[in-house]
Amino acid sequence: MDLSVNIAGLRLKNPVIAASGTFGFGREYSEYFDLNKLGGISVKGLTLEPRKGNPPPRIAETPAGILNSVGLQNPGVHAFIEHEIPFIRKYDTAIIANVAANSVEEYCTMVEILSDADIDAIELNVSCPNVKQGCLLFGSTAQGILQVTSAVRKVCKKPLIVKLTPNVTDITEMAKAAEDAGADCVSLINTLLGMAIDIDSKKPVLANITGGLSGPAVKPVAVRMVYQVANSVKIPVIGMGGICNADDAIEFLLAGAQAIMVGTAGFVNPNVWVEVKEGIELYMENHGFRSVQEINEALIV
Amino acid sequence: MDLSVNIAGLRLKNPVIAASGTFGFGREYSEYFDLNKLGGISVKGLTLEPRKGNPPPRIAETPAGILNSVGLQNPGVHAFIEHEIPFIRKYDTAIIANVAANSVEEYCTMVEILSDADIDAIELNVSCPNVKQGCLLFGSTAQGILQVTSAVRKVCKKPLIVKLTPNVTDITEMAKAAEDAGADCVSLINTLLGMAIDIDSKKPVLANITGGLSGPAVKPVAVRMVYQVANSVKIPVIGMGGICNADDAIEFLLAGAQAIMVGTAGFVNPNVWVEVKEGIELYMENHGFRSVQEINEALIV
Amino acid sequence: MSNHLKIVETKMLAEKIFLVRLKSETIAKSAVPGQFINIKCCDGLDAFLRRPISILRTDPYEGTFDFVFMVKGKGTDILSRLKCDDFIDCMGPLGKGFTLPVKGEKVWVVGGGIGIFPLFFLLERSTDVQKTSFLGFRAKDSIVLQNEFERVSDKVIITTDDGSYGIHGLVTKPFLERLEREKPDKVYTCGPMPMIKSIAEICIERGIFCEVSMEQRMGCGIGACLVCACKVKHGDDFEYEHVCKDGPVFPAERLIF
Amino acid sequence: MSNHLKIVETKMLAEKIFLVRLKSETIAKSAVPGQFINIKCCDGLDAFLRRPISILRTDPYEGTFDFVFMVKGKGTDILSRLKCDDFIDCMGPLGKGFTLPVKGEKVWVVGGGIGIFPLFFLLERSTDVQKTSFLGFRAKDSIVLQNEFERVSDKVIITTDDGSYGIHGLVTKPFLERLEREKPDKVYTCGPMPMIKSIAEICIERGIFCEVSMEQRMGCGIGACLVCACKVKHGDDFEYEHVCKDGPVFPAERLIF
Ligand SMILES: Cc1cc2nc3c(=O)[nH]c(=O)nc-3n(C[C@H](O)[C@H](O)[C@H](O)COP(=O)(O)OP(=O)(O)OC[C@H]3O[C@@H](n4cnc5c(N)ncnc54)[C@H](O)[C@@H]3O)c2cc1C
Ligand SMILES: Cc1cc2nc3c(=O)[nH]c(=O)nc-3n(C[C@H](O)[C@H](O)[C@H](O)COP(=O)(O)OP(=O)(O)OC[C@H]3O[C@@H](n4cnc5c(N)ncnc54)[C@H](O)[C@@H]3O)c2cc1C
Ligand SMILES: Cc1cc2nc3c(=O)[nH]c(=O)nc-3n(C[C@H](O)[C@H](O)[C@H](O)COP(=O)(O)O)c2cc1C
Ligand SMILES: Cc1cc2nc3c(=O)[nH]c(=O)nc-3n(C[C@H](O)[C@H](O)[C@H](O)COP(=O)(O)O)c2cc1C
Ligand code: FES
Ligand code: FES
Repeated sequence: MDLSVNIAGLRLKNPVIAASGTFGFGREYSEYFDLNKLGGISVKGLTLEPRKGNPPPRIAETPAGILNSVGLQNPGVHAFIEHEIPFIRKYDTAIIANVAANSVEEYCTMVEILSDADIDAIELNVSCPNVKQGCLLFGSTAQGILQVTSAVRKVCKKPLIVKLTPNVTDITEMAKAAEDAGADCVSLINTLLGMAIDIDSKKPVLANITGGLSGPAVKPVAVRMVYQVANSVKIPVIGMGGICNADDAIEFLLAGAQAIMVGTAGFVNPNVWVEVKEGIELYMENHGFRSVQEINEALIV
Repeated sequence: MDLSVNIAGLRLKNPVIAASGTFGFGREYSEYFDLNKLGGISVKGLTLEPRKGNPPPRIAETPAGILNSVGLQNPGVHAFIEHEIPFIRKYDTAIIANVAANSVEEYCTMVEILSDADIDAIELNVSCPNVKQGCLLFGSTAQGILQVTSAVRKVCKKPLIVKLTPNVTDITEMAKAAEDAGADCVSLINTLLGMAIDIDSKKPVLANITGGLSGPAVKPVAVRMVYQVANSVKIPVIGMGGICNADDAIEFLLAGAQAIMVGTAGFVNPNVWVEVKEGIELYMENHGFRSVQEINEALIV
Repeated sequence: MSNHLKIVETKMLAEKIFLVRLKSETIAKSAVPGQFINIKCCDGLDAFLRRPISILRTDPYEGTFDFVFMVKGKGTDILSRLKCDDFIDCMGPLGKGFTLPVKGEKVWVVGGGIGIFPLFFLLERSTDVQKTSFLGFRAKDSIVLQNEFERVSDKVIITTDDGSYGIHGLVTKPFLERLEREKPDKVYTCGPMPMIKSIAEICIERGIFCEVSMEQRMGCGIGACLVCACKVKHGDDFEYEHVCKDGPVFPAERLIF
Repeated sequence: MSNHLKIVETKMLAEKIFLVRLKSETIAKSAVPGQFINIKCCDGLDAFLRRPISILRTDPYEGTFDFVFMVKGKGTDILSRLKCDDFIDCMGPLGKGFTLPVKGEKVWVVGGGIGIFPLFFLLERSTDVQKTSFLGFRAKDSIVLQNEFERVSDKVIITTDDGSYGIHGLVTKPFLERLEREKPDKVYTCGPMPMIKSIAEICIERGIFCEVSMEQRMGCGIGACLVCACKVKHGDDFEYEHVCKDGPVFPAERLIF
């Protein structure tokens, strides 16, 4: 039985990756479990310059989910390279740099810088719903994705993942645009735009008014989008959205995702990544799957 | 304290409406509570000819929600007029005819027929995710909504509500298109397209593969969309999506919805519509609101 | 109606199979064999929808009724942890029951797994008839209510998939064998799809009255949401009726499997 | 670490206010005043995120620790139904605690509502210092732990919003009055935003050492998700630090309210 997956040049020892923005740069969770057990870590979304992020409250609990509006607080790409890569590199796990920017030029500058850094792949975040300009704008149209991805492709020396937003009419168009522009892989879904109101104070719970929905609530939407995308592009798909246990992860693998990311569930269960990995192993054993790819091909429709 | 609302010519004694497709034609729930307590009933989606609907299973449970793929099973508009209207009319509650069709002509034909029937408003369903053609196609683009709504407007003699799908990049564009085309009101959200997979049988749970997500899980997305739409059109908004109790309903009223619909929650609690109505009353009392409109204006952002 | 009913007894009958007795004058008095209740297994979101479960028997004098369930997923797992004096939120009795046999008839019931429970209620309510039960189980340790079925039947024939008890194989086997020798007036069946399908087909072929209790995933449980579709004949065509309201019991000859 | 800890005692202290004692050698030994635990109030989805609650005191000999909480919403409501011998899934101890006072110092703590609990732990661990507690409550019937505070303080001054006990009005009033007469070495505060803000401002103005324990909605509770932002000074600019990891205790002069 082989848990490893090969995603367009990126070899992961297993298909379980920590989702961007939920795992910092790995330091905190390294006190809870052995990061060597992870297929990879998609680090907190990086920008060229350090970013302060949005005012609090930045989180609201909703039925079976959460809204967040962190707004890409991060120390900037240079501090990441200097201070964070060396820490993560101590572990045998893939480093995926999640990149957000306001313009095509900025995306390219960042990808150029990161192409020379000691990382394993780049995840273009064209789908953050919590910053005022850029980012999500690119991700909301096929044209925008094509534009950013094509430009970045030219300067990118690492496997290039494009992370898609679910807040679109047709996710397959977005995936195809990424593929056409030369992406090696697409990852999805980022958060669904949502809002919660405190009826006592009569104010939105989030200072930013709206935020991104994640957690179990979004799983059916995510599984559907992964299924649609896996059936419309040839490049590999990384699936995520609401995975809380191995059963959830296997739904995504059956839907066609070659690897999966887990985020929000870790807030509740810091051991979730390990449990998902071990649960996938057990499922493969029980169902006679020898590779993750065999699961990808097993859906009966 | 006045619970009544006036939505573009449609007067509701209170803002609580049963959502289309979850309440049949009222007969079943009439054995559970007094339908006179409802502001209105949006009946099961009607088509010109009777429709069989999709094969079962048509429902899947997901975290804090359900997927359905009924596929507009209904007896057709004529049977509705003949057999169902007389039953509902025995109650003092507004009858909203929910209309789905495959072509602009068919929408118009149906609306013409219904304009002469004893109903109070027409809700154009341009957003059903569970039928292969038509319907959702119209609702997914501003152009489609404009086209159907303009045509229907010409023949419609009742207050005209356009029901919007959340499966779009920008819901405000859709609402504006409906407004521009002469809709009296928009209602939202219909279901989010989703999918669930049974990992033991390795098959989609729904025979139709995908289905529409409703229930508490979708509430944050629905509240956000209602908020956005209420801030971008002048016509009134009917809000729905995941309402399970009065607190949920009040979130929608604060977000700007003049009335609300409740669907899925009724499967679990057949008394939910009455509880929501009574809870809104209590909230108004406690917070000194004299009308629903005052709640609509109370959000502090 | 939806009501919070008090548990007056719970009992584990086999691994993962539990009997629950609830207090309810109304259901005890009004329920008929084949009907079901729709249960909210917990407050809150963990098992969001209600779960349909057949009524096993009623005790109109005590004002109680029983149901038996197998732990399958989240909802039934939560149910299995409830104890005496806890309350369960139930809607019911729901659905259309079996056509009861008339005096002197020869009645056969054919049940598999959790499908045997509504049949028990039918047998208990069928008096002055000759009753044979064909019951299929996975294995010896999953056999439940054998004594009870023996009490309400003239003969009970048990099969197990693995041969660990009774006849080895599917319940259709002894059913067919016996059909060679005698012909029942009414056959009632409930259980796994392949089983009910072949029983129904056999009966239709031989012109034997047969009613089938169907299962389908449900939403409202009362006929309003139309999700629990069941394909039935409609002239030369078909249509979808609904298990919760038009069923769960359907005449075999109406069903399209 | 995340652990399922056994409840060894629960007690209702006032309406909607409960004390829980949990068994945990690790937390009992390692926790310092100002730290908190992050609690999963139930399995499943009903209160999805963990809830942060301050540690009230530890008993290293018994290997137990206490927390007190007020029922506010879903999560704390579920917590309030738990009983002795039930288990609670806790992460902790988390966060940075207070700077303990040194021998001979004059210590004032100013707490409001649920903000008094971490201050109790601080007082209990502060020995050989002179301690005054200013505690603000809503009304007489919401006063909790008065005896305990009296035991660990030299003086306890209580205010109630409605005047039903102690001094009528906000806790800042007696605090200010006493400041006219004497100057503490260290002030610690926790409670509603307007209260901690004015205490912090008063202390900064007069150059008094002051630490504030902050509240913010949390996700991970350990510094990974960055949601629990707290605005602090950063040269001429500001930045967002994080209550769960950089706090919950912050020096008053760093905070931007
Ligand atoms: C009319 C009727 C009578 C029934 N009587 C009994 C009975 O007496 N004893 C018994 O043990 N079981 C009975 N069942 C089956 C029982 O409803 C399911 O086993 C149960 O709903 C599973 O719930 P869960 O939470 O354990 O499983 P999950 O898999 O967590 O359930 C998820 C969803 O699927 C639905 N579902 C799953 N399996 C079934 C099924 N086989 N039929 C219908 N819905 C399903 C659930 O209701 C729920 O909505 C009956 C079903 C029907 C339709
Ligand atoms: C460091 C810290 C220490 C705390 N110590 C205590 C204590 O000792 N005793 C006590 O009674 N309370 C304490 N609180 C507040 C406590 O966390 C909230 O009252 C509790 O989370 C409310 O949960 P709920 O499910 O009852 O309310 P809900 O309103 O249902 O909670 C919904 C969401 O909002 C969050 N939330 C709501 N109110 C607060 C709040 N005031 N602060 C942070 N998050 C909130 C919840 O954690 C949850 O994620 C502390 C908070 C923090 C940050
Ligand atoms: C607090 C928080 C912060 C996030 N920050 C980022 C980010 O910086 N970049 C990004 O691409 N996605 C970000 N996401 C989205 C997640 O990576 C993931 O796409 C989403 O949460 C769905 O997965 P989940 O349900 O497992 O969390 C963030 C999510 C959360 C909850
Ligand atoms: C079983 C089912 C059937 C539905 N059928 C229709 C329909 O025929 N027409 C329509 O406009 N909406 C239909 N809907 C959507 C609901 O009216 C509503 O928009 C959606 O369920 C969100 O509200 P809720 O979360 O309160 O159920 C259906 C929903 C469900 C669950
Ligand atoms: S479950 Fe709603 S119609 Fe049967
Ligand atoms: S709660 Fe995640 S960083 Fe503080």
